[in-house]
Amino acid sequence: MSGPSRAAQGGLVDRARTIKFSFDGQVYEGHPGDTLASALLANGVSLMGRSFKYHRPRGVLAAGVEEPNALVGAGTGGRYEPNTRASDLFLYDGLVAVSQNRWPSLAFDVGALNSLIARFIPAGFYYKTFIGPPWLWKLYEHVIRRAAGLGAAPTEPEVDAFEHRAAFCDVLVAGAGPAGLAAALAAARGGARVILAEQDARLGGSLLGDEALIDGLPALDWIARTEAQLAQLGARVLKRTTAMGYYDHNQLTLIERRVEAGQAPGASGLAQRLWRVRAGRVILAQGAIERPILFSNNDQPGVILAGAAKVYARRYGVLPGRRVVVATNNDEAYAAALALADAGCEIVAILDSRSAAGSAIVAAARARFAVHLDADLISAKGAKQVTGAEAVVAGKPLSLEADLIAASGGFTPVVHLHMQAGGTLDWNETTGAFTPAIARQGQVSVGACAGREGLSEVLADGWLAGELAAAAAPSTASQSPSPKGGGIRTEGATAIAPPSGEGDQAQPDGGGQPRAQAKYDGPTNTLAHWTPAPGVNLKTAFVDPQNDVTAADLDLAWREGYRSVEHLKRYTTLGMATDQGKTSNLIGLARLAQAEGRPVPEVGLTTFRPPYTPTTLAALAGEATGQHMAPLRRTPLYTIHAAHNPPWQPVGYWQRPRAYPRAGETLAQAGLREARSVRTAVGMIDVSTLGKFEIAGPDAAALIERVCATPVAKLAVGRGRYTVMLREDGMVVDDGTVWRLGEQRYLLTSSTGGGDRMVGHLSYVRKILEPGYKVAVASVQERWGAVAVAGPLARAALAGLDLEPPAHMGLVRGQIGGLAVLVLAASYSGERAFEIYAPSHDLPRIWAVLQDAVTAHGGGLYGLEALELLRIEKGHIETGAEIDGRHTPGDLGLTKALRAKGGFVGAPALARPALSLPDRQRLVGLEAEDGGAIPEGAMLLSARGRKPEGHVTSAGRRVTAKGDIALGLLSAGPERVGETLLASSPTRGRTVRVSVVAPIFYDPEGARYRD
Amino acid sequence: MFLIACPYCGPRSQAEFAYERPVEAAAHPTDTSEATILALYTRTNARDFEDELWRHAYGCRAWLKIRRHRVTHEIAEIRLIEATA
Amino acid sequence: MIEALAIQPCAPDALLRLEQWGAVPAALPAPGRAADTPMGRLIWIEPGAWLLRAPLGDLVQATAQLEILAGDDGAVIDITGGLARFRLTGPAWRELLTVGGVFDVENPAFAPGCAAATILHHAAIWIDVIEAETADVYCLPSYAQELAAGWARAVRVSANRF
Amino acid sequence: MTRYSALGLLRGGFDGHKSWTRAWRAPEPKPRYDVIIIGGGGHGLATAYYLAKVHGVRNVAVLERGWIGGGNTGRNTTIVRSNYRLPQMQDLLEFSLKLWEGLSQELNYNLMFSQRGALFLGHSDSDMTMLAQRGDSLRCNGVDADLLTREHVRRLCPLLNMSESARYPIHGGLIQKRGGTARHDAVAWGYARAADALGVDIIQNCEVTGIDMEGGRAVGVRTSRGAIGADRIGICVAGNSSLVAAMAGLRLPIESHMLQAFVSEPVKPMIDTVIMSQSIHCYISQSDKGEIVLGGDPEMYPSYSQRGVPMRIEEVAGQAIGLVPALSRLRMLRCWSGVTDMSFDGAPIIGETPVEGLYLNGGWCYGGFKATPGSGWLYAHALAKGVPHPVAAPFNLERFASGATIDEAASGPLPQSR
Ligand SMILES: Cc1cc2nc3c(=O)[nH]c(=O)nc-3n(C[C@H](O)[C@H](O)[C@H](O)COP(=O)(O)OP(=O)(O)OC[C@H]3O[C@@H](n4cnc5c(N)ncnc54)[C@H](O)[C@@H]3O)c2cc1C
Ligand SMILES: NC(=O)c1ccc[n+]([C@@H]2O[C@H](COP(=O)([O-])OP(=O)(O)OC[C@H]3O[C@@H](n4cnc5c(N)ncnc54)[C@H](O)[C@@H]3O)[C@@H](O)[C@H]2O)c1
Ligand SMILES: Cc1cc2nc3c(=O)[nH]c(=O)nc-3n(C[C@H](O)[C@H](O)[C@H](O)COP(=O)(O)O)c2cc1C
Ligand SMILES: [Zn+2]
Repeated sequence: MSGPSRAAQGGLVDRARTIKFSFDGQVYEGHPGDTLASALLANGVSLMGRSFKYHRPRGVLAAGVEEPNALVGAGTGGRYEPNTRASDLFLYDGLVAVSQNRWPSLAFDVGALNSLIARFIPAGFYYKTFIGPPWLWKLYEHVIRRAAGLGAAPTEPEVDAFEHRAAFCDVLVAGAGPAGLAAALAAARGGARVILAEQDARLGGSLLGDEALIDGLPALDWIARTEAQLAQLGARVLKRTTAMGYYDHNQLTLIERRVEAGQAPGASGLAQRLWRVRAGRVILAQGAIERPILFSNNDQPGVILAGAAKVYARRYGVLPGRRVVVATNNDEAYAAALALADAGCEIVAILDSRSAAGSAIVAAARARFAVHLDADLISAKGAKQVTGAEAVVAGKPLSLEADLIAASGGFTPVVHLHMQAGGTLDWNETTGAFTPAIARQGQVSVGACAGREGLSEVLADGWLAGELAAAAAPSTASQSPSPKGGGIRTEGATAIAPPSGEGDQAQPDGGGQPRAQAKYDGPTNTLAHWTPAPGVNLKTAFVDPQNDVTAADLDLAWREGYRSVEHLKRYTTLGMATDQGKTSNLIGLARLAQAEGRPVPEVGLTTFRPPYTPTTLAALAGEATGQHMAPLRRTPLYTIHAAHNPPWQPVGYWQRPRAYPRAGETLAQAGLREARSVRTAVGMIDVSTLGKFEIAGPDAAALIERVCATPVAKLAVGRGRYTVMLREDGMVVDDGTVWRLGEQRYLLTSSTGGGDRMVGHLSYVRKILEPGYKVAVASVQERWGAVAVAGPLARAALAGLDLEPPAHMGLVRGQIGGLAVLVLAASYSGERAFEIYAPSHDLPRIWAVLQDAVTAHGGGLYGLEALELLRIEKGHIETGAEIDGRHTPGDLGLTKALRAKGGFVGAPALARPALSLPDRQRLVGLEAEDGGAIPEGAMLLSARGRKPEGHVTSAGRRVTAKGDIALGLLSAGPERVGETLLASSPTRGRTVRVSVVAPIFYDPEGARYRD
Repeated sequence: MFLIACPYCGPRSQAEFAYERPVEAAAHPTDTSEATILALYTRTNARDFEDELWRHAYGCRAWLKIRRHRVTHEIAEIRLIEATA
Repeated sequence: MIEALAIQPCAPDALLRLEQWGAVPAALPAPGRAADTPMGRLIWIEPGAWLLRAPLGDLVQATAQLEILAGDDGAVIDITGGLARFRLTGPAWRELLTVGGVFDVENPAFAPGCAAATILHHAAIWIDVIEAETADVYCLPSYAQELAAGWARAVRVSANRF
Repeated sequence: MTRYSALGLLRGGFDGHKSWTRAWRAPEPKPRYDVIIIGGGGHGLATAYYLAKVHGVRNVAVLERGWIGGGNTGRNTTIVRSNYRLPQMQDLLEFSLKLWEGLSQELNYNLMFSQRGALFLGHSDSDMTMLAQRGDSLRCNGVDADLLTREHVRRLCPLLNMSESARYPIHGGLIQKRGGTARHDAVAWGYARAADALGVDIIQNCEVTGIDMEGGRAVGVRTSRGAIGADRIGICVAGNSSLVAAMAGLRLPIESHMLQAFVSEPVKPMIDTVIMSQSIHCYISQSDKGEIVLGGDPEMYPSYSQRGVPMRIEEVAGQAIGLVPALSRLRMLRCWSGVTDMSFDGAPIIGETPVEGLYLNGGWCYGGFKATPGSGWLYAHALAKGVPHPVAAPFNLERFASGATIDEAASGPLPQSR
């Protein structure tokens, strides 16, 4: 094609305004309403892309989302989107588009050399060569990876916003062609909460390229009126919104594009929105997709689908060619020919593969053009652009000159969503179409996607389905049918009276079912026909053009035994490109069926999978990415800590300060200083994140004894004790304390992680295992903020606050700064210590009071580093380190703490023999023999063998004395006290000699906090 | 995502629920070791309906016994575990 | 925008959890409902469990009253400090809660006097519909800042709507 | 078997590739075999191959319900590595990894085994300690592992979000350089072709519907294509393990869960290694064709459905963008799912069952692709000799009752907590 080709008039583009855009650096003009493809065609650009493997030149084949060839990179920087279909990219001012998979330029592409060696690299060639050791493959792979891929990879981070929305409706309609519009209108009229989603920027679907009257109105006016009526009825009409996935229980995901690929959104910054819709009933009105025809060089720029050619002419006012050969097996392409002729094209010939065709539209075309029946296209002539066509008419060759071949091989109803929803299909051998049969989620397909043809029938179909759906859907929404094993036949809902009897008047007020008055309103009379005519070169007859899959490739795969449709797909990559075979799958399938000598439905279809069209990861992620990919949980003291800008430790979603380093101090130095101040004076730490549960009622103790492995019942009011919790398989998962707050009231604490885990576990024990218990349980993890004050001066520090601190493992209620608190005396550090609990909103004020008191006694704040040093020295085990989910109470030296009678979760499983084998890894202390820090996580090796016999679970140093110490889990550990081992960390290049000692390094008698 | 009709809260998204375990996998801490191991470590795992325990973890926190098909995900029955209201 | 929606963090409340394991006293709201009572706002939160919100100063009194109500077949647990509350005012509050949510908050049946728990932006929330254009949302205090940030973002992004 | 080579392709260029023969035959089932393998996934096919190749047992049939490689073998994220935490798992997967290293040549089929490195990211000092511990354990056990600094990681994958204020900042990583990916389909086809050449019958569209027992011994199977007798029968059906075992009256410590994966549209190279994370549940790699391959956690509830669930995918997308921000505008092209055989300690079961003559290979959870060659080898050993290979010995079925579980994730018996 040469020269600009905007038709003199017509089309739905806004000719009054021009938009500038660039393609491969060259600036062009187009109009609002254009797609990139229509604008490029209008500018005389027909070469738009290169194929994946052979780098063959390609133009645009389609006018919608099914486009396999014309893929471009759209936008720049953080908005750059590779592989964007030029036919599905509406023009905007400043659009920067680049072609792909070519070097150095689209017109001259070195990669096209591949097409010279195409004969040597058929389907699956890579499985047969480059066979060597892995290092050799790595070299090949380097080259292959660069040759593969389509668009250039993006490199920049996101700049725009994305969000998720929940929506509920009685009736969801996917697709707003005549069928979808009629269905939505009927459903809304029926009082249903309706959502109508249309992937296009305009409502109307095929009406946008057709000439028709509906209810006496030109189609466009009817569309506008319907849109207004829908709005009035409260329906939610979402344009540029694709129903991408149909999931269980009538959940659908819609992707709404607020701006085009690469386009900057307005002030809101919102680029795309994902709608999570739950629908009572779903009506699918997705239309049908036209199929190409197999002939030699059918991938040349200038070969286009007939329906697409019509859309370019009618909707965009663009002539995709001047001299057109139309090839078809149906009547619909005649409408394209007429439209193209009306727009100013010369119709060189219509080649119809059928032997007979006699409908009104065929007759009309015959009156104007050369129409050949029994005619098959053999090849497209030209390089980079069609210059003509070779055909056979009734056995005789015919050579035609043309710059456009508009081909139609019939129509494939879009059954994607129906199939995603678990539906089944029927096969129509004549038209070569699968149509929806059994629906498993009550979904109904209407219009062309149900195989309906002719506008009247399509409108009637949609209307009735809408009416029925509104009647069937429960009025309160969010109520959808469970998928049924059996399913229902969709005909049940849509088997309808054929449209328009004589007396059936259109209702111009739009109050009832819309009626069409179209010039040609009948079936397409498609006669499917799959075999390429004799003379077609199968090696250039492309079935799946994007992935360069030819008819010959399919034949080769079949010969090699890849005969299951799934093997054929994977071996040849048929249907695996970015268009997912929307135009090609059925053609490939039919070829396989022929080779197998079986009917098409018997060879079967490959699986329809979401998304219907490719969906940005950004839209999927919505707001939950970057900083928000996981929430950050803040303690009541978060802002106070943050003011110190401390290094943070993530603990689940929480963040806790590791230390409060002073200027010039390393983290380790700060940790040691803070720990020393606890050992020598007093320190305070935020322990708000600990899990806490209040359990009240006559059976409170009994419930705790199910959950905890230690005795509880005899605990006196006002006292607490240490406890451990097991998993059902007998492994220790957590430890904590139990406090008796009142006669029938307890407080149970756990590790931070336990705070969440125990919610479900306690609930399980309470509701499932012991439903008869009279007991109330509440997580008070966040009710109570908590601060631990520890050190030899802790009592003194608190005493100054009008508080009588309790004895060790005692608890009292009191006040600090006039605010009520609960004070528990428990020591994790090995020093005398108190945990001060207060309602979370009071904690900042209490913290301030405590900080004054602690500072006055020569102490300060401490963080998790100091806490680690202190607890390791004291030999306290910790969840996540020693308590690693693989060790029993026996392994951790806790046997004596258990209730001998059992009856707690985990007790029965503990009886398994392997859990008491003597060589199990058990808790030990480790002391560096020659000084030098023991690497945490290092393997413990003995002179006996090379295999690790255990590992270092946590490592530190003595806080006030010298010496590096650690805790570890060691095979038969306690029996090996005195032995020397190596703590070896090959990844860190460090090995330390350690001796095995008892797992406690400080004050084994507990003299520091006993009263 | 299923839609689970909580007897208290009405139909709600599965995102609010925690799947807990099949009913057959619940063992009591006073059960024998053998019974516990069978409950914990063997399953029917049928391609069919099975009874399961779910918790409305982000809703009313109730435990539900749900009879659900392991292929179609059809929910045939939802029952409350406890009877209080 | 402001008229359409105001998001207000609330001062601390006295919060009490009432749990009944036996017969349920008639005075308590039915499942999914909330009501103003002389003790304060009572919200059904779980089968057999209610949340009482009262002014912080009324804590002691409210506890005593609720304990009487509970009788021998129930217990009261003070959870003051355990939840943060936001007051959403304006016609757009429902739409705000559809962003990142999974609950049919736009359903007209979810009317004043209704309450529901759900999940939003990874956080557990409890919604109490006070009036047509007013709702309270409770969440764990540790999530409050994140939730507020999510709302601020939603308001910015959907500025044309709220 | 026509040998595959570049020369062969060259010749094919001139004869229209007419001389390539079937990669494997389509035989009718014989009345009996020495060994029947139920399940034509990678594991089943590899088992048959090693039975014929290593043990000379060639009267073997692989019975596949549908098309070979159509189970999890054909739907996994293709990550191959041996850097597990527990020594038993390390031994098993290292045994397998060594086999991968010569496999393309051995099978004369390009499996595109790409040792591009398998990288775990650490997001905090404690993550790094965990990674070091895993690395130390591996190195002491003779498996390669290298701890990487932040800077190293940045060089390896420049598109990672290296911001210190990221929600999950990257502190460093642990890499197994010998880890990587392989072409999933090629593994099934390569084993099938090689096994077929050694005389193994690969029988597709042949569903096993029953197991025939005689005196407590399994003696044959019922199939959609008739009854077939066998001396030994090996179950190798991944997500369907419970169903086939039930045909012999067995209840297994296995539950079937759905696991999804998805690919983006293909782009030019952007990620050159396999990225996994210590704290985030998503893994990322780029196939040779250019798609970004992404996966996450399995669904919590048991299911045999291979339909998808949107929320998990949305979560994985968010995390992937969090790690590699430039992925944001790539588009998901296709999303699918498989039915994984979740065992109750996270480790597989390889070997005898309480039913004489019946063997089990299953419970691979979401990680059995990497084990394909090793699993086949070890299972073949058990089927040929009747006793387990030492590497497979810990993976016996009794371990759940004895307590000798191999709990890689330390999360206990409920599969959904893994
Ligand atoms: C999404 C996803 C991602 C994964 N990612 C990874 C990864 O990155 N790395 C990794 O190592 N692993 C991964 N895995 C796990 C891995 O795919 C599997 O563990 C492995 O492929 C299992 O191979 P298989 O041969 O045992 O099973 P399959 O390949 O599932 O083969 C079993 C076969 O048995 C057949 N069968 C079943 N029932 C019958 C019957 N009654 N009669 C006859 N035939 C029957 C099935 O049709 C099937 O073909 C992933 C899995 C999934 C689902
Ligand atoms: N059945 C046939 O083979 C055939 C052939 C040619 C023409 N026609 C004519 O086409 C018309 C058919 O009308 P119709 O309404 O059934 O189809 P249509 O093609 O007019 O409308 C379908 C609409 O659905 C939209 N859509 C598709 N998938 C979508 C998704 N996942 N999410 C959102 N939107 C989606 C499309 O963009 C389109 O606007 C009739 O006039 C008929 O005569 C039919
Ligand atoms: C590693 C890998 C890469 C894949 N790449 C593609 C691809 O590029 N295009 C495509 O359509 N499907 C791709 N798939 C998905 C398959 O098409 C298919 O969905 C998958 O094998 C599961 O089968 P099913 O969808 O038929 O159930 C890929 C699958 C895997 C495992
Ligand atoms: Zn509920």
